[in-house]
Amino acid sequence: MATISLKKAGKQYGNLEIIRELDLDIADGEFVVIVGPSGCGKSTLLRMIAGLEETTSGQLFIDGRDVTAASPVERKLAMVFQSYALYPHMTVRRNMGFGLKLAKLPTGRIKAKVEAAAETLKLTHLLERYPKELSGGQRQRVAIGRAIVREPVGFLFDEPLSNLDAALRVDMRLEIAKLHRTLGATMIYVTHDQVEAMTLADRIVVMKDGRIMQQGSPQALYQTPANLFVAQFIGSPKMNLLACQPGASGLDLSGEGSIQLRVSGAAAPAHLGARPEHLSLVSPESGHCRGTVEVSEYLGGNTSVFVRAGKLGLINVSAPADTPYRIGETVGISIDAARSSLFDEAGAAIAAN
Amino acid sequence: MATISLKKAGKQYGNLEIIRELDLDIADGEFVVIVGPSGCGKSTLLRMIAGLEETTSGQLFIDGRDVTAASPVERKLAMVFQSYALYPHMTVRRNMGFGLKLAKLPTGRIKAKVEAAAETLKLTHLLERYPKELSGGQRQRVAIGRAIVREPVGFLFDEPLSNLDAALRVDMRLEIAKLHRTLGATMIYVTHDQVEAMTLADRIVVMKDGRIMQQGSPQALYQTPANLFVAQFIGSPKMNLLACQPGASGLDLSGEGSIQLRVSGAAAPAHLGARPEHLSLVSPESGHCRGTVEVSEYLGGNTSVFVRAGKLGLINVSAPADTPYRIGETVGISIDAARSSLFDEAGAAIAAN
Amino acid sequence: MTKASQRPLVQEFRLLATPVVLFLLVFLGFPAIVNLIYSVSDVSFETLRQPELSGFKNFAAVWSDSAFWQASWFSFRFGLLTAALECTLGLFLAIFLSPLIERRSWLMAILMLPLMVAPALVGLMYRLVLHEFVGPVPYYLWTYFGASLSFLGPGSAFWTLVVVETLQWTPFALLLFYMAYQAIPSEIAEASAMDGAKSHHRLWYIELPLMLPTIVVALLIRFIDGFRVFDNVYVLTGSGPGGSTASLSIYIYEAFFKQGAIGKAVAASVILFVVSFAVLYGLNFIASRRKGAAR
Amino acid sequence: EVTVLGWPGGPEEVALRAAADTYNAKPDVADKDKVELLFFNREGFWDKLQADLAAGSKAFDLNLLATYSIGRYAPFMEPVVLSEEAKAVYGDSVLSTMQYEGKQYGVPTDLSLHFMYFRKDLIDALMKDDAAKAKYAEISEKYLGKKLEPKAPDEWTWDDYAATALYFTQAVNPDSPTRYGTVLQLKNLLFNIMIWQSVPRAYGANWMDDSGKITVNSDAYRKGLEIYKLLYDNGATPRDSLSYEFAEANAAFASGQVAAMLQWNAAAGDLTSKEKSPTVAEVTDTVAPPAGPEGRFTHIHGLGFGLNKNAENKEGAALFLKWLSSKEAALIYARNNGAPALTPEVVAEVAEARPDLVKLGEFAGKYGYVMNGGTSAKALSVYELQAKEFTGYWSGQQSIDDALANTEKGMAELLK
Amino acid sequence: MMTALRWLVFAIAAFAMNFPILVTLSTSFKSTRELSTNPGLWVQSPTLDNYLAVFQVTDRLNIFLYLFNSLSVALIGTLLAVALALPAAYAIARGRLGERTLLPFIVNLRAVPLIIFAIPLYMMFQWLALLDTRLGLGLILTIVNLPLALVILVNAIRDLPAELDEAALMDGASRTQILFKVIAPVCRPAIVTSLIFGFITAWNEFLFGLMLTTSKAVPITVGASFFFAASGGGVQWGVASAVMIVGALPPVLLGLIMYRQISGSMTAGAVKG
Ligand SMILES: Nc1ncnc2c1ncn2[C@@H]1O[C@H](COP(=O)(O)OP(=O)(O)OP(=O)(O)O)[C@@H](O)[C@H]1O
Ligand SMILES: Nc1ncnc2c1ncn2[C@@H]1O[C@H](COP(=O)(O)OP(=O)(O)OP(=O)(O)O)[C@@H](O)[C@H]1O
Ligand SMILES: [Mg+2]
Ligand SMILES: [Mg+2]
Repeated sequence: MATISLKKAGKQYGNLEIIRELDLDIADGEFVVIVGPSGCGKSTLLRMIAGLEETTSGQLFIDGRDVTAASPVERKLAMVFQSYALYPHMTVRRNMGFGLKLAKLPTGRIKAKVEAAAETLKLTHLLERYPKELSGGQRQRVAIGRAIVREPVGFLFDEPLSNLDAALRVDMRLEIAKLHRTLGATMIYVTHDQVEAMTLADRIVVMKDGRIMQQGSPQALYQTPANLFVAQFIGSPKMNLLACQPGASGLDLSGEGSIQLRVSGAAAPAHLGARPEHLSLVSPESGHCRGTVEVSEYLGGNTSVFVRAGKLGLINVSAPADTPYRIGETVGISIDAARSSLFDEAGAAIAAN
Repeated sequence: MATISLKKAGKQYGNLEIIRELDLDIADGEFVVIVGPSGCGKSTLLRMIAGLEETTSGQLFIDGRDVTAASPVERKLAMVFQSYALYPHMTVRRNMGFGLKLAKLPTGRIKAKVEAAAETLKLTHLLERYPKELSGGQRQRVAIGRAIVREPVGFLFDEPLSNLDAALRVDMRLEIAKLHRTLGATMIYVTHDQVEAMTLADRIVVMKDGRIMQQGSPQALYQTPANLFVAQFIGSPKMNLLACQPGASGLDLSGEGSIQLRVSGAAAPAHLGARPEHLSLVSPESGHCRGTVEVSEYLGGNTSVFVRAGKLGLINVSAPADTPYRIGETVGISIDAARSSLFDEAGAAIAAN
Repeated sequence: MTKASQRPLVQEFRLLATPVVLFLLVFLGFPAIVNLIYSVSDVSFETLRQPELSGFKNFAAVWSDSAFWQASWFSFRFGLLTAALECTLGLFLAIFLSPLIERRSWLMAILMLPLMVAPALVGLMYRLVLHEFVGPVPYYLWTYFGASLSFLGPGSAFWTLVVVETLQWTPFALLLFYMAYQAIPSEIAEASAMDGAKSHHRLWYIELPLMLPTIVVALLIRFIDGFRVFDNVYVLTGSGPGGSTASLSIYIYEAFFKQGAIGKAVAASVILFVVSFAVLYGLNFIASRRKGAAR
Repeated sequence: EVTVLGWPGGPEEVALRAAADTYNAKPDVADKDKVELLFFNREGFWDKLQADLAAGSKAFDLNLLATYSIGRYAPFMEPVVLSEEAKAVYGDSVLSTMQYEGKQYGVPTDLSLHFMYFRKDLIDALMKDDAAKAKYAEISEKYLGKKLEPKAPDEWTWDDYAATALYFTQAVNPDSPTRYGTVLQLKNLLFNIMIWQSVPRAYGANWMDDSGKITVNSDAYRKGLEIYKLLYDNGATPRDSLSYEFAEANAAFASGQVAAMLQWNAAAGDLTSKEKSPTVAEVTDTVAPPAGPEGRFTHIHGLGFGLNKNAENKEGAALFLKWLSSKEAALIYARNNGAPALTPEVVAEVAEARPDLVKLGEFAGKYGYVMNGGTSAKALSVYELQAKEFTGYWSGQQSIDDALANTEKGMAELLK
Repeated sequence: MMTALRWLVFAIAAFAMNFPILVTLSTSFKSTRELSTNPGLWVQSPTLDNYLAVFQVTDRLNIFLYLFNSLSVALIGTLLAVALALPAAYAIARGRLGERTLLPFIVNLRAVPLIIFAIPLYMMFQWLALLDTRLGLGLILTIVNLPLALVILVNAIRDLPAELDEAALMDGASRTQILFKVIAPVCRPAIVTSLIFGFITAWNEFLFGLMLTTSKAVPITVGASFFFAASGGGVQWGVASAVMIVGALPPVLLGLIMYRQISGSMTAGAVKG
């Protein structure tokens, strides 16, 4: 129902280039998640697609039609604002039903739909409240409710779950996934939550400074990041980077150890990337490198152990929750070579095997 | 410098009781994290402590002094608002320096402090912008900056990192931990992020409907939740609950299997709680129970496998990322009995061993 | 804002409200007391310093004076009509023209011009403008239609005054509404656009409700101003043939100066003050009750 | 110094200034007695003066005073002593316009009365044209109930005036060269009643008889009111006349669309100035107001200067007033646009420069009147009352009976 | 298309509302002679005589003094009114103080013809030596302006998110500091609006100017008629027009400078919700 595509779209505020010649094609019914550091232009991009922000260069197509200059109303998308933007003078019920009322649905249907959505969003008992009488998370849910009741062809979600507790967030995430399945609507979803990005996305788009750094399926991004930035950005806790250079037996880890890895291609590897969960703590003798435990963070399911490994710096190792290592203890770190990535001096990925 | 304690503190909006007879004692320099479902009264509690919301019953002491009726100014706390509440007519610099200016610090010192905080918060290049020219995450960081430059005796943080990307969030979390160490200030911190709660807290307070459900160290809450609510609320993905009753050989899992567990005490166990990471997938024959794989969510570091296990319902098992199980496949689930919890019919925990 | 945080702070708020109270006490306290005495006295310009108490005679005299009721009725009608017209027109112009004005504030200056001339002088100018022999309006009407209306004749004087007042004071409403319109957060308008609101929907469901407090204020102020109209009416029609266009202000002014009935004039003012205070108090009360119910 | 509060702008200011300058230049005037002029708006002047005087203002020593307000301000003013020449310069009747309860309160520097302004050209043409005369007779028959013949304005009765006004009205007589026969000043304003009351006066009207009984509810008043009503209702005056005062009436007359009007003498200057009234200046003439059964009358009132009871420099002020009432001052006044009503002997000295003053003096002496009670403390209020009630009748809001009854009642209240 | 329509509406509105001003402008350039022969808007032989008549008599009637007086009293009457109303408005809007009494009481002052206070005020001013002074008139105009300023400001402050106050409270600000450093800047459009209206009202006030001044502090509204009064209650329309135009210039200029301040939402970016 709605394909969305941007062709060299750009956005400037005065001299400030916020979005730079951005190309993006979104298929009908696709679920695209946009991630990127704070201030990289995600909200701006959504607002451009929505028609709320003028596209200062390039073009925007919806269903093949050039809508660069069209008004938001004509684009028929729904949006959840990062700042909610609820109507302060309307109750939750009227906030949510407003779009339907404009679409001239009969009152009965509006009531039914709003109540169904409120049910899903656990807002039923709040329907007669005004936004200022709600908690932060409740407001955010109203903002979601307002978008979903309308069942439009495309959704734009700007960090829609950021103020919800973990349990609710999981519920809502499942609801959104369900919505996507049942409506078959195209969805563009901005989030900072790795789990949301990983579980919801057909495709993840990683942005930085108004540019797309890489896009692809969650697996692809996680397993074969195209560059250092993506590698570090995707996955939490983030990937460890170990400075390295080609050595006698495979790769030399800044003199702190070495690892057997054959490199195909011309570029010389400069960084070895290894995710905490692909590292394990072993006895000092048996690891690829060693160091002393500096911090150990208990996370319930597991423990993050930060090991100071000389020139390699602080390395985060994901250990079992009941890990016996103590602060100050010397440990060895074993690297799962098959799952680590290599990057050249400029940060581009090198195919390793 | 600042002990904070609430004695039977309550808050009502008209007939609505938001906070109910709440007792809480916070030691000087303690880092208390408050968690709880959306709308349970976390922000309200912070606002009561700050003096922004009248305490309708009970008392509030800071450093032993009854401040129930004192103005916010007298309480000398700093707060990060969930809704940021930036001064729209001031630049980032002036927003952050406002409190210092009121405290009559010399301009030079203000400048230095603001710039140091901006550095920490990665806001240096935005110092001359107005709030409306910032992204959501940037605004949130300004709100944090405004609180921390003042170096007060106590901090109240209301979901301060909710709009930041994962990488930045980790950085900021570390900065807050550092701040806590260097200032030795008392901190009360509301968050929905399990990792933040686990890593920052000296003590976690779990709230529900304006009441405290349990409080204690992160480990204590994770490992020995006092009741079903806490058990399910702490930890993400959340704990699986398997209906059970005492059976011939230990516990009978609703007829879908059984597990060897001895129960001390009088109450009859009704639920067995097992976290996804304490379950593992085994061959159908060898598990404590079995079911068919229904959904499998790839999360990068690991994969959540949802197994439909007859009357036990959907069970979430945290499996290695490269788990070989396919959807529809029948698998066995093995439960780490030592790490599971038992609850009676009313939801209270039963000591198991 | 919640009642909450205030209790400890009432003191500070009191302090903030003090200057205005003191100012009024100093500058109106003495006159008000004198006036209250006058209102129950037999007093004229010769006996300003020795008023003779006469009970509520003045009030009775005002109450039974048909001219008082005629003037009240005129004021009421005039205030209501002009307030409604000015606010309707002002609202329309503020919203319809705001895209133009946003970029060129001098357009606002042009629309504000009518306010810049004292109403007394505007009244004077209208004596010229509407004059059958030297006024441009009748002149053009005679030239192009061969006849002119009698703008200030007995039947039309009221309407002419309404138009004159409306033309002069619409800019007042316009400026207030423009300010309120501009203050609407753009995000809320954006949200409504995403909800599929066309501009008329937005106007009706979002902008007008958000501007409602200002609309109420403008209506109130314009009603009060229309109600107490003095200068231009006085200059243009005197108090009208037979007092037919005497507003309450003119009634009081004439009682005060022309008839020297100081006690009566003051008594009329006291009645006016008490009645309008009661009305405002009542409105406030209803409004806050409503809000309370919404909770 | 001596401060004098007067009216700015008009001829009154020019004259007063000239007099003050001469006075200040005199060697025997002490520095502390030099005269300084203060001016204040005509609009609201009397109201302000009322407040000033009642509150005991010291802001001025001398102030403007008018016949109709003399009673109102007398309690706050001090009787004055005029120069010995005063009687000879002004004559008793003019001096009496500044008297209240037998005491002299001011020097009558200016006098106001009414002229009948008319279009010589039109009236002359009418009198020469037989067809027109027939039409005139027909119109007068129809509207006034009697056949009348055009007459020279000097010989008009009020009926003639009314007939002429109707004749020159297009609504009545489509052939009329002017749109309106006359222009009446019917705004709810006290000065307009002063103009009008010469009509009933010609029929014997007075506010009260010598015993103090109010006599407005009389045939004379009725007649006066009805003539105006007749003219207004038949369109002999613009429909808007109900909002007309001095300026509007002049403008109407100056436009050439009006044949005759009763107006203050002060309009003469403008209406006969080619510069200011090019259309009518050369064909406008003035006579005394028409006559009635009781004779010919013109309302007069004087404007003059009196002494504030709270004046700070009473001696100096008295000196100036004394001089102001001298012949020297009167002549300076006359030569500088002022309108003093002078005795025939004195006016002769300025007759060349100010022919209108001759008429003024003459009419004032011959036809001038002040209503019984017209200088009382409540005179202004009586005018206000009449203005309100009578305009109510003319505009059709109340019947003549009600208007007169209300007026009578109100006046009884005011003048008791 | 739409823009063209907007311009059309603007033109019509501007013309209709400003018609008397246009007539005044055109009249001010007409000679007395032309005035009685040409009622139209177009001036056949424009002349500056009327303006000269205003400016060349300063030894007699000093228009500059009147303008200066008006300016001073209007500034006192406006600034003082807003200075008094702002704290009170804040206390009313946020402190819920006097919402039921003080506010309607002050608003009511606008409904009552203040002229009834003229006599007692006159006596009081005489005693305080404030008669015929700019300060005295300015103080009265303050009373005249208070109700409107208060209503506008209360209305504006009620619209601001309360979190702004709260943030400032947490920052250690007193209510007064919040008022001047946070609230006042954020409700600038409302303050500017009250200033504009206050100035216009004060500039155009007539009755108190008439009653309370005699020579030194005469404002332009009162002084204006000094120029155009003619004999017998007549009006010199040309001069009257010229005076009016001159008298309207200062508020027009002031407005031009200030209207710019009214545009735009001041709270963008402050809170989310
Ligand atoms: N003005 C009000 N009137 C009535 N109820 C209110 C008002 N303000 C807040 N509430 C209610 O009080 C409860 C607690 O709100 P609070 O903001 O403290 O929640 P919270 O725990 O911070 O939630 P969240 O995580 O969503 O921010 C909510 O259910 C909310 O709806
Ligand atoms: N009006 C403006 N003027 C100048 N710069 C602006 C303006 N609005 C936004 N920006 C800048 O544009 C950049 C992109 O903003 P945007 O809101 O799109 O970021 P984002 O990716 O959504 O960030 P976040 O995750 O923090 O919400 C930011 O650096 C912001 O500072
Ligand atoms: Mg954003
Ligand atoms: Mg909250």
